[in-house]
Amino acid sequence: MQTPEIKSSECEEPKYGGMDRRTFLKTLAAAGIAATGGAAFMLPGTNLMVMPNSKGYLVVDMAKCMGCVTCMMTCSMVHEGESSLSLSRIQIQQSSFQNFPNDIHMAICHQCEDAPCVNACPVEADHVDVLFGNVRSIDPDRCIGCTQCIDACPWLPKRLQFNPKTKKVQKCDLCANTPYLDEKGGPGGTQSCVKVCPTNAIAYVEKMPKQDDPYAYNVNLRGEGWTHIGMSDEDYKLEG
Amino acid sequence: MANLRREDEMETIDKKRARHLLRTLDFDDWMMISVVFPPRSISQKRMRSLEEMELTLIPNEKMYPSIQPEKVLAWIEEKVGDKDLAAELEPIVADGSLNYLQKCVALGKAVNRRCDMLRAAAGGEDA
Amino acid sequence: MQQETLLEQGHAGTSSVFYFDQYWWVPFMTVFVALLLSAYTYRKKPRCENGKILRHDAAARFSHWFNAAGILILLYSGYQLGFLDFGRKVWFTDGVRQMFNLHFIGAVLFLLGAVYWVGNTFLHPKRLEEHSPYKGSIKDAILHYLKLMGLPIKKGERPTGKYEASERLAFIPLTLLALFMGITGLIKLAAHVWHVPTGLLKLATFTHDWSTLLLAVLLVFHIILAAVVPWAWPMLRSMITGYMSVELLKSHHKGWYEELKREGLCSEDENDKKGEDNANA
Amino acid sequence: MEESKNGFAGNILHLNLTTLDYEVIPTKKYEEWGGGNGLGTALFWDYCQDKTITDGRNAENVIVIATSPLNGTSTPSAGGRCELVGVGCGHYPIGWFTRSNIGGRFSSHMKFAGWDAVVISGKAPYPVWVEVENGKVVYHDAGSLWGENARKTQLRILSALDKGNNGWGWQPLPGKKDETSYTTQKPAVLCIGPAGEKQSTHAALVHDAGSTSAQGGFAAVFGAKNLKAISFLGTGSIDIHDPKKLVSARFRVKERYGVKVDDPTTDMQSWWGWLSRPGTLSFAGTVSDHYRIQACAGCIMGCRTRFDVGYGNETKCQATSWYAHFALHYYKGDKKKMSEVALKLADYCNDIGINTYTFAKSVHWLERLWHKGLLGKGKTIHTDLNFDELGSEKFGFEFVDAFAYRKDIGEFFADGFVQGAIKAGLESEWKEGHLDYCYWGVPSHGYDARAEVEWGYASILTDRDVNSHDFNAMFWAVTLATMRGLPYQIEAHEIAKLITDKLKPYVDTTNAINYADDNIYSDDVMNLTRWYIHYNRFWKNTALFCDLRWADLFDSSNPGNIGATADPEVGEQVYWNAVTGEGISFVDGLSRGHRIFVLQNAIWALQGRHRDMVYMADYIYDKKAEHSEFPFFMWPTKDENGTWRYTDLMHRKLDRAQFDDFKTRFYKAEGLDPETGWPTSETLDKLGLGFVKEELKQHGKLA
Repeated sequence: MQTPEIKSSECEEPKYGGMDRRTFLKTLAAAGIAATGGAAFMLPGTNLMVMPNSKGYLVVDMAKCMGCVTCMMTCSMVHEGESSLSLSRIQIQQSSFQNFPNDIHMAICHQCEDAPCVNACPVEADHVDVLFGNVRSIDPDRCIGCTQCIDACPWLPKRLQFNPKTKKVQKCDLCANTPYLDEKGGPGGTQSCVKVCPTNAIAYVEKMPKQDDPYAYNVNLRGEGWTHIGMSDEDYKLEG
Repeated sequence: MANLRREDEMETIDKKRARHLLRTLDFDDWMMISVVFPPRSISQKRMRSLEEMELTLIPNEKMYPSIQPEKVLAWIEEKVGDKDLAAELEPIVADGSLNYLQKCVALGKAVNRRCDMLRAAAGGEDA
Repeated sequence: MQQETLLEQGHAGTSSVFYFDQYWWVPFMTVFVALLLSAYTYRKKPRCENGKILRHDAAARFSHWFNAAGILILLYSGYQLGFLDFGRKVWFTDGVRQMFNLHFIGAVLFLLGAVYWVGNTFLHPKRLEEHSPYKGSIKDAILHYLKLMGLPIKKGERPTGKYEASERLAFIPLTLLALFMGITGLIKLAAHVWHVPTGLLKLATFTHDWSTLLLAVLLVFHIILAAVVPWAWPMLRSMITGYMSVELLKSHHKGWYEELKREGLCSEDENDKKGEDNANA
Repeated sequence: MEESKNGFAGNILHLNLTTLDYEVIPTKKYEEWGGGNGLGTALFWDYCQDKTITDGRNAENVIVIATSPLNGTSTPSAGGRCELVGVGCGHYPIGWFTRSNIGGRFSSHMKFAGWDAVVISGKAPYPVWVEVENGKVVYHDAGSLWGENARKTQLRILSALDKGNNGWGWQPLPGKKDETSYTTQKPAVLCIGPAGEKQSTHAALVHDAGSTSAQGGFAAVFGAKNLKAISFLGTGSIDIHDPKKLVSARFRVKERYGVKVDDPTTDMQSWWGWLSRPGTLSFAGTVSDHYRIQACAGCIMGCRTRFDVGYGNETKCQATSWYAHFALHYYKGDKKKMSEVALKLADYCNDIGINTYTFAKSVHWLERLWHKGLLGKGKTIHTDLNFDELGSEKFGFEFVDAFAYRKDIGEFFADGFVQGAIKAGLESEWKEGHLDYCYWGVPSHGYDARAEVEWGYASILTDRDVNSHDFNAMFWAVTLATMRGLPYQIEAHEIAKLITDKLKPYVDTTNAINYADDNIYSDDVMNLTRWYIHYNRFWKNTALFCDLRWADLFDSSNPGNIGATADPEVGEQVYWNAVTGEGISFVDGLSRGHRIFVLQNAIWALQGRHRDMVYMADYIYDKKAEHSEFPFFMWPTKDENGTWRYTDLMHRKLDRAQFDDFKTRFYKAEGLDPETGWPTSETLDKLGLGFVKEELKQHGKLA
């Protein structure tokens, strides 16, 4: 660029695109401020769109569970290739000395409507996986393990797990991303916990359970055979 | 083994006799049988009286009797001393058309009827 | 099973305010605000007055120190959050939130300073030329420092302009790295709002992280050479007060002095006198 | 430690109670032993300095609690079993080196914490309990826990270890910053109650509400070592060689053998085979229909229950039935009351830490002594208990308390019932079979050794009631079908074929399953017994496949009634190989069982065993089973025309001379010296057990 000879103490400003540079800059800046301000007004919060609902959900029957934790070990194996309870995305808790049906609690991810964990993620690792039926899923490549999502989860125990080995958080993806599962997972495919449960105490449903009802994910999955072998087919109201 | 007797040969049951038949036997006359707790358990059990046999014979959802019908028959005849009941049970024991549990039911019902009668005769009181 | 907590099922979640999420538009707007600011900034060429020359006007100092504050905050919070193989240092949720929010503040400061500079440079492209290295910059920079270290080097260097050869040399990587960081940072920020493909995001993160590392290294040199070593103290002072003595201008920025003289902004006599006064003071 | 993905956790914990410190032993050196019984035996050999001890309560004794690579994995009904070995107590004539096991969550948590086994040696200077959380091992003073029952001990330990939670409902476990790991699980505690503390051989080790280890007397060993409890909590993972394979084999076994729980045609009583049977539940019935089937870690179908009534959780099996019929009598046929009393008492036995197995065969005998005037106030055996009240709830609790607190007859019989009978001068009661304790002074399992011969043979040829239900599945299926008048789902000739197909190459003829009088001493039955012991030693107690699910020698849930055992798709070796990556065959596993058995024979030889001691109680040879436990004892037999049928084997006794000859052939086939029963130098070399020769030689026990 040719520097023009300076005639006064005021710097000369070159023209830009036929417009005075300063005017151009003012116009650009004003337009930008207007645009970002407008966007900020129109898109409050983190997400551009309303979060689409998951196309599938796990529901459980806490009165049917045997507490064998096979689902947990299988979950950990299909996802991590190792058997672990701490790394399982489904958590079965039991207290041997408590009375039925409060002796067992099954904690599955609700795949919440407008999932708080997805909203909480500061790096958009916890996201709605549009390729796998909108399941709420954590992209390990993006996750920084900050555990905001765990804090945000409204259910106890929290349905997301911190993995101290990878230093990342993980959650139920309905088996969408399962390197050690020999079949197609995810919504519409296999859910390992559902498939492996000896008593079929976990089921995959497409209808979203009621979101404001803490009892909605515990359903009665006991078939006719259950009463036939002498057990109650009564509905038990259990939270979570 | 009891031999079949004609109706008119049946023993008359008075209160004393009824109480005697319902008595608790001496230890040496107790009979060891078992109960089966389905699906998979078995425990030995000593039969001390006719009424205990009555409680044990009819199978239910919780337990099956585990007996050898011939031995039960002999015990009732020889140890309890109720020849009439033994005579009534004999054709049941011999009935090849019944399976084991059916046989137990039939035996149990007969013993139950007999005990009801004995209890009535004994004045509604256990001996 | 009873949870040993008073938290209620279905309501046990807590979430923190993340500025990057909540105020994602602020950094974007900062870019334009900075441009607007620069558009309303009218800068004069400095002249020698009272034995001093205004080396860095308010705009330049504003730009430099906002940049500096922004970068230091960004480096600190970025280091705490972890990058490349440096693990995360803050535990857990709260620490991360604080660092992220600090990073946000750093980003805004940095963008304000950096984009303001870009706007100014856009208006005055000559400033770019002042900063840029020239053919022989490397040789001159080496000679310069050797001399400063007291080595008896006779060989002459090209008369120093407003910025020293070494400063001009550092300008290119610094600007590029800042550019990478700014752009990749904005891409990362965009991911808070729009879907950014993972590949692009990974590339952005990779670039962001490596730029950070290199910038941090250069920053260390910059601080040493511009603030720690005694001969740089007048420079540091000039970045704070804006002024440097004409004497120094003559001895160390001969090129610039000549240019100012040519333009009639400095006169030799006056400045000599004032310069001596100044030195005596 | 180099990492190998083979199902092992990597380290073994050696607790030296005398000095209250511990040592970490890398598992690598012991991996060849597999786990459980094999690993435990090898560790015992290395860590027990004096193997001539004959009572487990000796401070020189070492006990090993060992897991297998399959523990903590989804291997069907092998994920949660745990093996204990060491010198036991309560046996007659001496306390053999023996084994026991426990289900529940204990072994899986031990492995998740990073440990394959725990070796316990020495004796603590004061009562202690041990806390293990991943790599952290801490001895705690158990002074305030001493005297507590097993339930309270566990609850107090659980509350002491409870770290609350950080609002996540997950417990954080030690670790710096991002190494903190989390779990939603409770620690798994194994402990003793007052009976164990008082070193009664009737004591039981208890874990959770109803997982107990009682046979073998290891609870008394804990007591003798001043060890009240061990607690494990782990957040680690078990590396699997081929997780994909394991997962798909587990899916497959459910498809083929899983119980169709929701299908109303599922019959609780008519299944043939172990793997596919519905939950066993309580034997004394239930007091409510509000309960669940509960399972050990990784089980394919639970066998225990948890109720809504506040008692009876996880009780099962004979624990629920040993007192039931006494209660039924006492409460005059009230079946609900019977269930209630039976479950309450079973629950109490688990709470207090008492072995109910010894009661199953001894209460009748005590009742007999009472009525014979040999037991009572000031009688041959003194008791303050009133056996006329036998069957009442109150008496039941008093009776259990006597054994739990080692008072009254609990003190008199503290070393065992056979020992007590001899002490009272009532040896004939035992020899004549009134006290039905037929092998090594422990109770007959109820499957009369004269009819179900393999059970008796294997028990006397090893160290205790073998308690291995492999072939026993036939007996129950056939007997129940006979009782109910149902057709046999599998006819005798077919079952003989199905089973012997699984026994290859040990037997090559269906004749091994012929339980007829003239065949029970044959080489075929001898080889079946060898298979049975080897299976028991490796697949069942080393790999730790649960006894109540495996071996699945035939199974009516599968087309062709073919059982899952040794199946190329879902057999034991499939899971073993998927987890360990070894690539062994089912039969290779049996050979390992043989090796373990021979090593155990070396230990028994050092303890003083000689083949002349290896015989069952006299009544097994002298008397026919008189008062039948069963209406019939149905087993497959083949007559001289080659016709197979199920036959009632009641009223049979064994022949001393023929069993002696059987033993000789057995020892020869096993590579043991037929003169003494001791391992031969040649066999030891062949099996890679040369390291035991020196010690055997020193004691003059090398054949």
